Amino acid sequence: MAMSAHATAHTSQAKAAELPRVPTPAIGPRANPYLDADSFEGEGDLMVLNMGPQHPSTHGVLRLKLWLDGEVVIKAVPYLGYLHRGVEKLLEKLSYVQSTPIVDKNDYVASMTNELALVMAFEKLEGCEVPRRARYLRTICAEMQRVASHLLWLGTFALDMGGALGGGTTAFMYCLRERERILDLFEELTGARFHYHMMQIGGVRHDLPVGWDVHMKQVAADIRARIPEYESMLSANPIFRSRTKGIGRIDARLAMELGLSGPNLRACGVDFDLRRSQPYAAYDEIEVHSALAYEGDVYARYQVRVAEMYESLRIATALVDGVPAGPIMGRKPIETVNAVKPPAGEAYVAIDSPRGELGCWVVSDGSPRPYRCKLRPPSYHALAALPYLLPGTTIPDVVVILGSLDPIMGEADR
Amino acid sequence: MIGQDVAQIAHERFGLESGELGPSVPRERLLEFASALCEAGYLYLVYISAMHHPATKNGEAEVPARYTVVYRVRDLARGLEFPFRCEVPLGTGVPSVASVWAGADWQEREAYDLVGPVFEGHPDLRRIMLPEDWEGHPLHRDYAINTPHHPWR
Amino acid sequence: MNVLFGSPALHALVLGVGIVSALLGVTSYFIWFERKFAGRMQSRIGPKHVGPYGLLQPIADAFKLLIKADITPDTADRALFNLAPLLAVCVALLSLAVLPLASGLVIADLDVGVLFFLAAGALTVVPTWMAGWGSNNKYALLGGMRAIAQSVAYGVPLVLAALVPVILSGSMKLSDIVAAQAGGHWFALWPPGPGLGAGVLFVLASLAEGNRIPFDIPEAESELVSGISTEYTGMKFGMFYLGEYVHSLVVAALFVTLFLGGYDGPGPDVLALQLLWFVLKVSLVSVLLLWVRWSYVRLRSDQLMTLCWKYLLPSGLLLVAASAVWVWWTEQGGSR
Amino acid sequence: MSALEILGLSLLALFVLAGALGTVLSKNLVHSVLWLALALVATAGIYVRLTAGFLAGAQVLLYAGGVITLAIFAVMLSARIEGGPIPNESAKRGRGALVALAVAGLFGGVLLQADVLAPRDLPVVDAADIGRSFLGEYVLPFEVLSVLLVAAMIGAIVIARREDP
Repeated sequence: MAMSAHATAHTSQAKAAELPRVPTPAIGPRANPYLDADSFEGEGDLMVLNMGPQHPSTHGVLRLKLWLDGEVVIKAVPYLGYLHRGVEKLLEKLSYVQSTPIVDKNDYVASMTNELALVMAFEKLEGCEVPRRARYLRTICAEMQRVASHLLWLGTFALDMGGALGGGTTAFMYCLRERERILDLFEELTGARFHYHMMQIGGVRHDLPVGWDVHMKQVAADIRARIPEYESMLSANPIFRSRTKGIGRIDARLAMELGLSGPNLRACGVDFDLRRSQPYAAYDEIEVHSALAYEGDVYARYQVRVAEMYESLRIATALVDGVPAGPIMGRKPIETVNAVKPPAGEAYVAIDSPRGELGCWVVSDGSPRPYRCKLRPPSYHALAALPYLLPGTTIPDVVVILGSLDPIMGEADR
Repeated sequence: MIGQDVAQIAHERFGLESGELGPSVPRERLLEFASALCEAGYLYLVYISAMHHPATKNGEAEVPARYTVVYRVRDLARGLEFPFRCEVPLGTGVPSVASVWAGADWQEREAYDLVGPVFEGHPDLRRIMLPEDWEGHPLHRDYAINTPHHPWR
Repeated sequence: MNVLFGSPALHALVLGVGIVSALLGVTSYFIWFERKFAGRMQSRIGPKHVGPYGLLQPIADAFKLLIKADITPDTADRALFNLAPLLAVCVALLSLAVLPLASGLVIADLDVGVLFFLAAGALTVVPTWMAGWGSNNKYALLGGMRAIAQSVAYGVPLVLAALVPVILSGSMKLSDIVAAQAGGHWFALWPPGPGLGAGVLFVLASLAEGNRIPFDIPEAESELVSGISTEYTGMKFGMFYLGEYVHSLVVAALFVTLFLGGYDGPGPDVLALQLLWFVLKVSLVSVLLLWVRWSYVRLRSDQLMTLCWKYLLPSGLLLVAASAVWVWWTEQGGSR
Repeated sequence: MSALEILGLSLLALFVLAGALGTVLSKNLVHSVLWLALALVATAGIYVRLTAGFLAGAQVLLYAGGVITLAIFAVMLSARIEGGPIPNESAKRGRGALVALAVAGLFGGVLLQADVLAPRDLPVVDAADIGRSFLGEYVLPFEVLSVLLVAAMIGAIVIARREDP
């Protein structure tokens, strides 16, 4: 299969030895792009353009305040909060059992991973063991969800490139067609197409239906055969390459300080993958080759995501053949709302969601409700890079750079 | 995995004991401690968050209301993590670490917006999730759920 | 001048009304065809509910546009805002005047037909910019400015590309150009180099001047919301839409006339057959353009300028020189 | 000239006049530019009436397509482009009107002396004739003019180029 040229992989076995030691430059004062954010003393007359919150390419309701010199962005300030629903407050008011459906709606294109991070944090707090079969199912779901999420990203990214009434839509439709088949798979498994409520404390809610594995392998094989087509439509197209290469470059040091994660971080040449460094679910039983690119630009992020789709399909296909027999719940059935009462303490669990490190930090005071529950959304950290990436680019690049970071506002704003 | 090298630094240079939750760094030495972490290779800022503890009575002694600001940093090359925290009474500022990790900027803004601790030396401490004219901090334990607010423009 | 109906004035009037109404009808069904075509390309069906195969969809769309609220923003420059859509359609229709559909079937066979077409093309930017400025919207203004920059830049290679058939045929009259290609000596095929090159250049530059994908940066819906037409609603928006499609059909027709022999084709020189050949060729070119449209993503504005000034302009100059040398050589004794 | 032709010509003249007046009298700079476009295109129409098709085409292509576009660019680059209309305050209207009247008198006098209203057959000048006279009789002025334009272009580039490389 045509794995992208620059994407290389490291195995979990040899990870510590092979990891490149990231140089540590001296710490000094850094020009802060927010200084005096609401005004700008620039040369000449600048046009202030509010891009969003209603705009076709702001991935939901992000508002970017741009100071423009012609079409060149001089300064950019993102404004968030248009989709803030107070999820962290809600989690404090609801019991542990009631929380999983709430976080489903955070990253609404990858619901499985939201639940997984939350549920794993609660399990760690409670000290609950998850049976091996449930861990396998979680891994399969997470990886298929990654493919679905990246497919949606690829389609919308092509739309951002332009051609909502042209080439962009064509790629978008193809990507949605494949994503639809994964949604069908999830529907067969959980009965829902978007907000699955699959994970629960101690295991998973639904066991595999008969014939699901055959169906899934067929879907995986089909998608795997089709991704090269999309590559031939996008990365083989000189217009696409000229609009992505060298645009939105972020260096590894800044990416780390900002907390960029997942594909955004791996596109900067930092080989870090939570699936390998802190194996959770069933990742300790399978080799994960995470894609890596070094340029840190939009094209590198595209390459990493496409390579990740191949890898996720491989992992999911490999795991579905070896799903062990056994129970799917590691504790007695949860019958009341207040059934889960972890002892007082704190836990932080992070997983590698399609967008990066999705973490959950829970504090318990021994009651059936969390004392404090913070979600660490990868999109929020990715958006923090915008003020550094946008100045000096033009309006068309703004849209492309924003799209390449793959933010989901439901998750960033919570 | 908790980074034992930093735990040692914390113990030797700062005299702090770090348990499972990491050391509780006094606010006077927070910036110094953060710089030491960064120099030790912990360049990746995982998150900064905060929680509010209302005043409680512990027997006869009264524990005043306080904020706990929690930090978690990571050394990506070695896969090591290190959490630490800083506890301040209400009304006292926490030094901002935005000069150490660029990402602390938005993290501290979020913590300030939702929970309430004021970060001193932050380049641009504004609300980020809630509208500018919002009153109170929703994740404050004392925040009344029916606090009136202006309609979202 | 070949006159079909009595006096030249009557001829122009009858043909003008006939051709324009025919073209408007064809355009609405061209839009239907494009939607079906794009649907098939994207593994979906396209319009199918209104009438058999969705054939009544254009009529339904026209009604929908007519009954929609017609909003003029308070802060808009009312005169410019309301005049722009009308002018957009008129300017797009202008080029039709010199287009020979078949031998003798032309509204006004001007001596300077090519020049007339180029002049009409240069005018397209005026309504576009009127819309961009008149809307008093930042996105529309940016779109209007982009349109101007694009039009100034791409007018030059367009003139150079159109010059090649003029040099080869020795006339600016479109009917003479078609006559020079009679018998299969189409300029796109013969002479081998300059004709085809100029044809490609012509299509690229016309697409850019008409703001069609992949050069639709004045509209750029993913960046500028909808560019110049951001504030337009109802039929005023529909007129822009119509103007754009008319323009793209006219471009295809002119490409056929200048480079593919126009109505020339095998068979006797009867009106019906010539018309058939012409329509066939135009349809083929249009489908090709649709294919490009539904496969490519958009260029960035500065890349568009680079493409024009650094690549298209020099190659246009080269093609003009090459065709002049060709003509000189054939006149010196080389035979055709 | 038939009555219809006179009517057409007068209509065109009216357009030219309206465009010219609009250009100088409009309070909005952008409107001025567009009135100018109307005047230029209507002038092209008059050329067509005088059977100078090539000139008409060149007029529209260069003036409406090029000059108007550049004028819009100039307006956009020199004025702050956000918000409302760009005011166009004409200064010294009285003196301007005086100059205009003088010019009109001059042209009128010349026209009356030239006896333009006498009926005659207009010579048909096609593009080929123009080309021949450019490259034959008038080749020297034509080439000198092109050298001048190239010099102007180089000069513009030199002026516009930034000091820093």
